[in-house]
Amino acid sequence: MKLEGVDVKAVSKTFGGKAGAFERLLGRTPRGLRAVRDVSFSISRGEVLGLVGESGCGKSTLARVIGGLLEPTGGDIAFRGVKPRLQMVFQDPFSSLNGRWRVDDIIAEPIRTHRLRPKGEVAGRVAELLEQVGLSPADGVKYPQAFSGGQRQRISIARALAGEPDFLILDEPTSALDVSVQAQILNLLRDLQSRLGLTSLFITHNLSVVRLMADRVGVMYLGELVELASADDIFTNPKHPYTRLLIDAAPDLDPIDRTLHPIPGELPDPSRPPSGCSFRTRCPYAQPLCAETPPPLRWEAAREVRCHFDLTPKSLSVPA
Amino acid sequence: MILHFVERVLQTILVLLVISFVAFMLISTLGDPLGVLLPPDATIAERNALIARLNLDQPLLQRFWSFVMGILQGDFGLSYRTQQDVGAMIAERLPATVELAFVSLLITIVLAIPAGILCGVKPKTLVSRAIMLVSIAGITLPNFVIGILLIAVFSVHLGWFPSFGRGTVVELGNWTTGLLTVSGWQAIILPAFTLASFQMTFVIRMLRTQLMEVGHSEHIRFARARGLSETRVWFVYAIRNALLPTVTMLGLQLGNIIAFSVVTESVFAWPGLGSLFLQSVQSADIPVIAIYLIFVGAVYMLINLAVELSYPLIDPRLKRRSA
Amino acid sequence: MMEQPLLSVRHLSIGLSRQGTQLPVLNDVSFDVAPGEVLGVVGESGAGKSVAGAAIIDLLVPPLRRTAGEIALRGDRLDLMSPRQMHRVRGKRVGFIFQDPMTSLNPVLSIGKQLKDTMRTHLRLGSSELHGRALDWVTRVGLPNPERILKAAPHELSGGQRQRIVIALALCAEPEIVIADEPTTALDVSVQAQMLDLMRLLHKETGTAMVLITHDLGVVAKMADRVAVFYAGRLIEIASTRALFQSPRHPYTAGLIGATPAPDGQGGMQVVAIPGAMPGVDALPPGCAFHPRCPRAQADCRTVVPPLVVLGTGEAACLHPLPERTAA
Amino acid sequence: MIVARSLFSTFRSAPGATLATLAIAALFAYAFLVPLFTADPFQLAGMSIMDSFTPPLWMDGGNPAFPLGADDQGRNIITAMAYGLRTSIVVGVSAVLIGLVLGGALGLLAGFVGGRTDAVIMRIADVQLAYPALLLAMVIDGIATAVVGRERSATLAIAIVIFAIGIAFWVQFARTIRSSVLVERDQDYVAAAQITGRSKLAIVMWHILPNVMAPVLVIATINLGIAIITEATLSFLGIGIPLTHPSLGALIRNGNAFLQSGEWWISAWPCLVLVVLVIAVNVLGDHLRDHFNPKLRGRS
Repeated sequence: MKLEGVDVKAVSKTFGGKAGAFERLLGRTPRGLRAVRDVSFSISRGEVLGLVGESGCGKSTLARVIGGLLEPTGGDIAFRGVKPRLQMVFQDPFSSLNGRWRVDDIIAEPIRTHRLRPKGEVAGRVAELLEQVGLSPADGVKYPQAFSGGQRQRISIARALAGEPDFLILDEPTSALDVSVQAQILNLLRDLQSRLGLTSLFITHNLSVVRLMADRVGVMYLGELVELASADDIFTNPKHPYTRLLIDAAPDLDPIDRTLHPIPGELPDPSRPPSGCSFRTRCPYAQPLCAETPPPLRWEAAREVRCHFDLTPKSLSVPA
Repeated sequence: MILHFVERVLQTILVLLVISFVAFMLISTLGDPLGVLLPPDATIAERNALIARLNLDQPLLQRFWSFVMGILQGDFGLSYRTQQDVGAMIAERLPATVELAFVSLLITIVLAIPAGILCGVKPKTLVSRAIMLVSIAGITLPNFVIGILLIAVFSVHLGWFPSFGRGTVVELGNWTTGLLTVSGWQAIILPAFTLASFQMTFVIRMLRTQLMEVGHSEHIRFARARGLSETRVWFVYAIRNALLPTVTMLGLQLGNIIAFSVVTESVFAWPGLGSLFLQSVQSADIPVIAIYLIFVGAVYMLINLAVELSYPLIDPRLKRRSA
Repeated sequence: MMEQPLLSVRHLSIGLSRQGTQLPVLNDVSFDVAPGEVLGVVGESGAGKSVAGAAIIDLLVPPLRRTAGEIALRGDRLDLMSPRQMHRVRGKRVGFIFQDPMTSLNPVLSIGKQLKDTMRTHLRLGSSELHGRALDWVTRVGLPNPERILKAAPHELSGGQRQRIVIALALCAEPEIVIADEPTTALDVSVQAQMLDLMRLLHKETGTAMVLITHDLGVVAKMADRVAVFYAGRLIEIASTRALFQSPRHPYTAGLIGATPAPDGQGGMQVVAIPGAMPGVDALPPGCAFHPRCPRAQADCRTVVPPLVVLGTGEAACLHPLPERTAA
Repeated sequence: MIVARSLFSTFRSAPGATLATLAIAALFAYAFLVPLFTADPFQLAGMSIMDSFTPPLWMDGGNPAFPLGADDQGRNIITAMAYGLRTSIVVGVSAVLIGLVLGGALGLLAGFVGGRTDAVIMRIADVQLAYPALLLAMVIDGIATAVVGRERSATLAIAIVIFAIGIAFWVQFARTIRSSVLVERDQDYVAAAQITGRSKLAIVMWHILPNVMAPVLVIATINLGIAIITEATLSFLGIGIPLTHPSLGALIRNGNAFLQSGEWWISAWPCLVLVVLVIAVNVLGDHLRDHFNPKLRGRS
């Protein structure tokens, strides 16, 4: 049996919000921080789903909920087919490897835990994995401290592959790296993806990276999924104002057209989101309706948008 | 803010009640007060009077209640050793200890704060290195060894200061002070220095570490990059950030300081609370030990509460913690 | 070609003393900044771009130390100045914008105090004038309700608001040049664009020259007039922004541009990785520091350190530079 | 283990720490080897009143049999100090072990269980800080006297002192272990092990504990110094360990009586040994702390 897909169903995650003894006495409840609010999507077998958003949008929290590291406060995660083996690659190349373990033991841990290979073959498998991620089998006897950030991410990837995962979560795997090293890791991941056909969730704040890596892309804002569509659709024909503005806000490498497209305002306090649509405080197209009613998630042709209105190229140029 | 204040005060009261209960249990389970306090030929009436005085005829919780109420009204019970009122014994000893603590704090503020700032601002100078070297002694030498050394040098060898007692004291109502006579000041110098040695070392090292850390912080680099003078950078921009943790940590060391006052008072035969406590320990005078426990706990809790509640005045970050 | 430069850096070298040896963090770097110009300085972490900026106003933190070089601001030699003279240059003639708005403001002092202290140090102003200017600056950096902001402590402001204050602090004494060290790196994309917009606006208003240090090629593409590229402690290419992006001459510059994910023109995305990693200062290879990663490397690259030479409109330090690509 | 190996290599660049380690080793050897070859000077056989107050060898009236002199009972100071040092070390090490076991258990509990358990344990720790080892040991001694009387066997007396000092140490161990558990627990390598499907127990044993050991070692070393000082202070104050099994503190107290009359050597030598031991332990502790401090070591 193989993993057929992953269904994220109405997942919410709130931090805090429990009253202490003294507060209970006074009948007060502190506001919780609603990091993830009612997010649903599915990932089918062999697909890479990208999640993109700025810091504080809840994407990493969601990754940890899906990975089972955090309990959701609402909703659930269903894996179709089998109970899958999960693996995860993290952002910080330093804290993600135990500095007291040798590299070969780090990579062998998932193999040993799941008894994926007979004892005698573990060393050979580790050497194979090291080569697969572009390191030398001789590196196995070293400790993580001996490696640079990029090499450490390669070790993390080798560890993840060692677990022969049905589902791989990549949480900002290149955000801590320099551009030239980031490119190496992205190419390595793309190569592994096409060879192994992994089902994976790729989380990043970098739109270009997600466009490079993902088949479909979800855009998150203030804990909510505001748009979900194929990577091409998201970038060539965004339907949610935030998606549109976010794509334009990142400066490209064109030195001739030097226009900057900042998104006005700042992220609201996630513990007190605005009424109605959470993006309305920064949205150039906001209408009175947006403050009154939270927009429902609308489906249209393999795309989901959380907006009251249709964003057309026309409405872009002439804000209502 | 006010909610936070009330919560912390209530917490402190609760903790002090728990400490009092432990102390009360010590008194009520250890020793035989009637056997100790009554003369062998006591009459039944005397015996009953004492039982009533000590509330021995009441249930446990009620006795605890009377115990707490008694403390709040200044009735601390009777000492097994001297059969005196513990409150009176403490009142007699309190001035000596308070003055010792006051002078040693004065020494710490006058000497250790400038020294700590110097060591933090200019850590590489000869003076700073010398101060740090001497301060190792303050950490590693036991308090009583420092006392013995000071006595050996300044009273046995040089004969400048007496090695024991408070000198001539003056009565001011219920308070006796040695700070109004020359011999009183002579007598307090050595013990105050002995007691201060720990705090001074602590303050110097903490201030130095904190200042060096703050000195490397981005906001201090930024202040320099804006051309602010070194004086302003250190004394306006750095020192507030460094003092707060120093004072906090010193507050948490209060227990140690009190413990060292017992040692110091013993070495210099200083007639304060510490030596009273030591005598009580040696003669297993449980009521005095118990009251001293409560006293130490109360002083520790209240001073640390005061330090904590005054944070927002120094550091605006903490103003809205509770909001 | 250029009138009298505002800032002139010549043969600047910076060493890191470690266990008695000097490691070259920056090696023989020279560049000029013209009045009103924005010079972008790019490179990966450890390339030496930030220490070069700090060295200009003597802000290096030991064990880093300037080992050689001349720095002149309108002909005044900053490298020869006493600490006292330097204090009158910092803030007043050279402003500095720090990277992380969360750590670069003093947490226990109000915004107003920090702003007024800085102006009082450099400008002769009465206290009401000082207050007026402080309000003015808060408004100029785009913050609403300036009276309230002046009274606020840094923690009461958001990251973006704090970075605006950092910019105000750097500019409030009206310096001739501003050094901005990764001013947008700690910010989110949406706020980053706001900050760049603000810096561009203030640059237009004041005419202040700027050295913009960043690892983000997109930021220099939008902001800089000219770009200097650093690699392993050396300046390896400097050219006008347009020339640099359209026709990079040094293979590393070309590699850096190729490694940045960007649309490939056919609706797809691609990145071309540079193999290997930048060597640390303790393991510099002989010859050109880039040769182990360079697709164009030849035998002489392993032995000869290439000097910076004029190539077309710019300069590059490469023995076998890429041919000039004519603009489309 | 990697800790031991890299630690050893740093000694070369830290002569102070090397010297301190050598001093500690020498003092331990002295304390445990000398008693194997000498009669107990605190039994009648070990004293000789005839030789009382013999000054050190190089002074007038010195005697080669007593290189550092003899005390008021004619005990050889070299031998007496070895016995005293042995008691001090035994008390110090045992007290630290008690603190470590108690504090370790409570710290792990607080760190892993969290919630109300954590709040209660840490609240008690806060209060306990008001009563440091010295004060608590004095109180416990007073209570012990009230329960079993001032006359008690030497073994019981030593046990009480060890317990009294050790019980005060749990706070620092518990706080250190709790905070490092909280730090390590949130590291991504733990998340990676969790997602791989390792059991909670395995993660604690193989991932977290090895990373928590470093700060614990530092605290243990620093507390050993505090324990030895505390015991010496107690003995100096005349509470705790009886003179039949003297520690360094008791020897100093004994000699202190003769300081004014000029027989300085009776208290000075044990003072010196105590100070050297405590300084050596502290220097070693400082070195360990610097070595393990991630801020100072950097990541590269």
